[in-house]
Amino acid sequence: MLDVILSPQFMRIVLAAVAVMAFIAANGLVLVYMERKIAGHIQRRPGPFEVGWHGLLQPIVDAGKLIGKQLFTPDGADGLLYWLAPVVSFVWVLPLFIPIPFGPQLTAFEMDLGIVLILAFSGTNLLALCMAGWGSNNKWSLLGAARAVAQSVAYEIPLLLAILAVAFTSGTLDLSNTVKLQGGWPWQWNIALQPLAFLIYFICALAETNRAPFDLPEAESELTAGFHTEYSGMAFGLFFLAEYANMIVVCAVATALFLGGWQGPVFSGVWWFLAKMYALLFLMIWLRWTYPRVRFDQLLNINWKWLLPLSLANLMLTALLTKVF
Amino acid sequence: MRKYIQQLKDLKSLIVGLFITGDNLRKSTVTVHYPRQEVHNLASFRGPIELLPKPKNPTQPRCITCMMCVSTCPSGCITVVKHKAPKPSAEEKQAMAEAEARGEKVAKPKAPKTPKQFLYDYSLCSLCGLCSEVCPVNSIGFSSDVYMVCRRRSELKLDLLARLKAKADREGRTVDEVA
Amino acid sequence: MNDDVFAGIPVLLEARPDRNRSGLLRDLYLIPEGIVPAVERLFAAGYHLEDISGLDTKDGILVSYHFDHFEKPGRIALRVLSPHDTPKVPSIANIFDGAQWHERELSDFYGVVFEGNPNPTPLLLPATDVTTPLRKAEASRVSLGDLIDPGEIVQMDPRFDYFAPKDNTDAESKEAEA
Amino acid sequence: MKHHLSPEQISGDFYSRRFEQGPDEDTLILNMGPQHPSTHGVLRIILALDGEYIMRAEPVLGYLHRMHEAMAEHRTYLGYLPNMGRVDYLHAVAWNWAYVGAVERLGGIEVPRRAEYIRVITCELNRISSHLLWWGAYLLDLGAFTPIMYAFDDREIILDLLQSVSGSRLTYSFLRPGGVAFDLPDTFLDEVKAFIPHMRARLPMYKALVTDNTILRHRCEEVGDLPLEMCRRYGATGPVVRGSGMAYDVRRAEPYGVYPELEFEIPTENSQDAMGRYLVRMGELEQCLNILEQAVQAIPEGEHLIKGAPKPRWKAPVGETYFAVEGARGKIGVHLVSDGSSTPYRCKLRAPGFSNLSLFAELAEGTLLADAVSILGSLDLVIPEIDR
Repeated sequence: MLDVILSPQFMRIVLAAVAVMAFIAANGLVLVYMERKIAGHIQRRPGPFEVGWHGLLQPIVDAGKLIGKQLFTPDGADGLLYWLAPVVSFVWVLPLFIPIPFGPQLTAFEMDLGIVLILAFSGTNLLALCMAGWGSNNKWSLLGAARAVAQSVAYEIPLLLAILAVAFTSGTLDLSNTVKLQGGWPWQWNIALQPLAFLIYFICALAETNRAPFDLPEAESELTAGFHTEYSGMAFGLFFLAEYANMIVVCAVATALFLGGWQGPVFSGVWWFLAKMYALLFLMIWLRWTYPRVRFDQLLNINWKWLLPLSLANLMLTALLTKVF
Repeated sequence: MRKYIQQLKDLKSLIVGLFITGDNLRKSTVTVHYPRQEVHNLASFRGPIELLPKPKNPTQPRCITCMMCVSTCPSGCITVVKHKAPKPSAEEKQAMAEAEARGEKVAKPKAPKTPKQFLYDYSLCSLCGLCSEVCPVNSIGFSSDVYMVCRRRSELKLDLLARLKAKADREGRTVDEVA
Repeated sequence: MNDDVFAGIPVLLEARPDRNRSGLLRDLYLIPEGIVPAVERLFAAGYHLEDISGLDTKDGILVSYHFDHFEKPGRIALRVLSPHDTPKVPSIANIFDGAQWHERELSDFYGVVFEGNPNPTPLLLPATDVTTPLRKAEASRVSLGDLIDPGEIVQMDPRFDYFAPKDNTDAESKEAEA
Repeated sequence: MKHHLSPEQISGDFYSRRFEQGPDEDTLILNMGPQHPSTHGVLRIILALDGEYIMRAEPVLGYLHRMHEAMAEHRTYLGYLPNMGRVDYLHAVAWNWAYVGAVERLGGIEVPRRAEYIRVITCELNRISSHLLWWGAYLLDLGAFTPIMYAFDDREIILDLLQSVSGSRLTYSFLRPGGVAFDLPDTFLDEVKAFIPHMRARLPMYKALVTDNTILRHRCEEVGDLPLEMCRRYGATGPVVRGSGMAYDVRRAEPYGVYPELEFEIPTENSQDAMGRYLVRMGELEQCLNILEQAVQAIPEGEHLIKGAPKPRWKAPVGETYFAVEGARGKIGVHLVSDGSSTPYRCKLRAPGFSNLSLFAELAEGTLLADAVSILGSLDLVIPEIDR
């Protein structure tokens, strides 16, 4: 037992977990700031400005505010589910970061089935939304949770198929290997081979992370705030952080799978990975501040009538071509 | 089939939308960055009413306490207190009594026409401007005070005479200077 | 122009008011039982309901229905006078669905009961505290004839004498005496 | 299966208790509002949902009821003017106009031509600002956050313009029986002339960003199908009835002011859905600009308030009158009865939103919750006007 705990691999995982926590928190703050600044400038206003230089300290102050707020359980709520939900939502994001290859050496734990681990754990966020929706004893939360389930289940399939297509071409489920198999120049990336898979992956990623225009589980003009209607303070903060962490994960996976990961034309390294990841995050934010929200039946129609057949066709074509060549 | 092709064509509108918001992202902001900047058209703002001074005495209102504004105001937010007529001194009283005895017309001392108090409850005012329209001596005007803030509702009960004096002081105008 | 719209419906008083002053094209005073058939005729003729207005007079509560036409504009007022103690008027909410809310509003304000309204609950005022804020005090009520100038009277039921030219009758009776 | 709760077990107030009697066990009774982001203020709607499908909807009003009609009976004719800006704060000039128009009709008061033009210019500017706000808020309902900021950018210019005339930015009360309270400032007409091409140049951007957006079209097209017959049953007016294909506009049907001298079209759409109502309002933006263009050219010199205009103690002659104007939401009517004293004997306000909202219950039946939000937005509701 002791030798397991003292083994370098275990220590590495523990260290990685701590590092991931710090990474999520730091990136969460950066993303919040980025989102608000971009939203502001798209709308021709400066965004946060008063706290710190150009409002740089705003996310930290916001976090402080959230931590300082009172936590209360709504009348008639299921206490266990209600309080477990934000914790589950946040904690289960952490393993998602373990197989992501940020740099040539900067991977928490290289594993052969990295993608499978991410896909397996990403489904648990849905459980948290369900628990929040049911435990809150609020009809809006319940409707939000019901929407989240239908949406998440539906969009996981084309997401999986899109990733599978990439796995077929590169012949591995290990993210580090996938990156290594790509080159530094854009035409050596998987996106050049699999543009459709990338598009499908990205749309599904928007839906999976509940980002506009697919933010139906928390559509504030319809469901007030959806599943987190009743949450306040840091309980809400954890949902918030988990949402941003999920965004980072899907963008990081997209970077590794489609955009050549840490490889760049020059000076390959972690900075290339972060730059590509943030470019995708920027696109997600840009989309959110441009489009109206789709309706629920349309959301499912997009999935079942467009994405699923397209991703299936793409996968079959990929399989055929890999067999032939 | 045509329906699906049309749906694909419609996706172009999404790209167009992205370009529009992207274009605006590039452009400079249009908001007024208060408190670093301020809006410029304050002069035309018709804010809480104020008393207008006599041309020769910036601390005295033109008001003649005719009470037109008080009776006109739909919200009843103006209170004007008149001066009481000064009590005649013993000599004056006697003179009056004598005059009366002689059967002459007695001129009783009149109250000054200037208001003793001019109170205004801004929390009730709807800024319709009827008071300034009915004022026969044009003594009520609008201030352009947009930055008025208060913590309590009672702070919105304004003493317009005091504000007139404060304004004159602020602008450094005195009776002598004008005269 | 559409004189036949109300043909056969008992009318207490029909007037052609000065349109430039009153904004009305036609003005009809009906008995409470006459309102439903009259409104049915208007519905068939393509009119829409603008609003239902109340008026507290010495002679009772006057309920005025204003109708207009999308294509042939011209406001028609139908009116029903209802006594203060038991103000009851048949509901027209089954003909013009929009009337439901107008009637409920009037019930709130005047306490008029619209018989047959499918949802007779308070609309604007609290359901628990039923007051009739627009009813005037007994003393400040003015009689109908002193409020409304009906204009040119086309036909009049002798029982409905609120607009009867009082001064003239006095003068006539004096002449007769003389 | 009927509800398994006894009446005592059903929580809620008078309205929701009445509502809950009778639905099936699986029905979800949802209280939407009075604090809900897309009910625009304090409208409350009780919904019976089957999944997300609305089986029955009932609006509950009165949360913003201020009894403006009773206030009229306790104020002088002029003293009631400030109330009108508060009835519908988005198109205050039209409400002002409806009221002063009724007073003028009652008292037989003439209005100088310059004042009529000032009214037209300010009313149309106000209509544009109202439609812009509706546009932004509707997109907010549909989940797009950015358009309202662009709309406010343009609306700000209008508010500045109206501030320079009236001194206030929202609740204007500068119309008077017999004219307007203030003449136009010197630079006003030039600023309006500069505003017209600016606004015209913005409209294509609005179209490209929002109107053509396929997501928006899918959210609006074939949503809230409103036949003309239904408009008539509920007395709907304004863009709602024009979106159902009927070119009914009080400015043409019952001309007032100098509108007969101005040329403009009445935009109509035959699609009868939320998109139709949307397009009508976007078309009206262009028509408002056309009217403004003509009005700033044609405005004569002269007095802005007629001599002998009613003073605060003015007594109206005995009689009754009904005056209607076209507001941004439809026909605004003022039914005024005078007993010859200085206060109105009765002042009935016909709010267009009241009739427009009353058809919501029937329109929302069988739609999705998200569609109900879209329908509600397409009716352009201003709650203070509906509740008065």
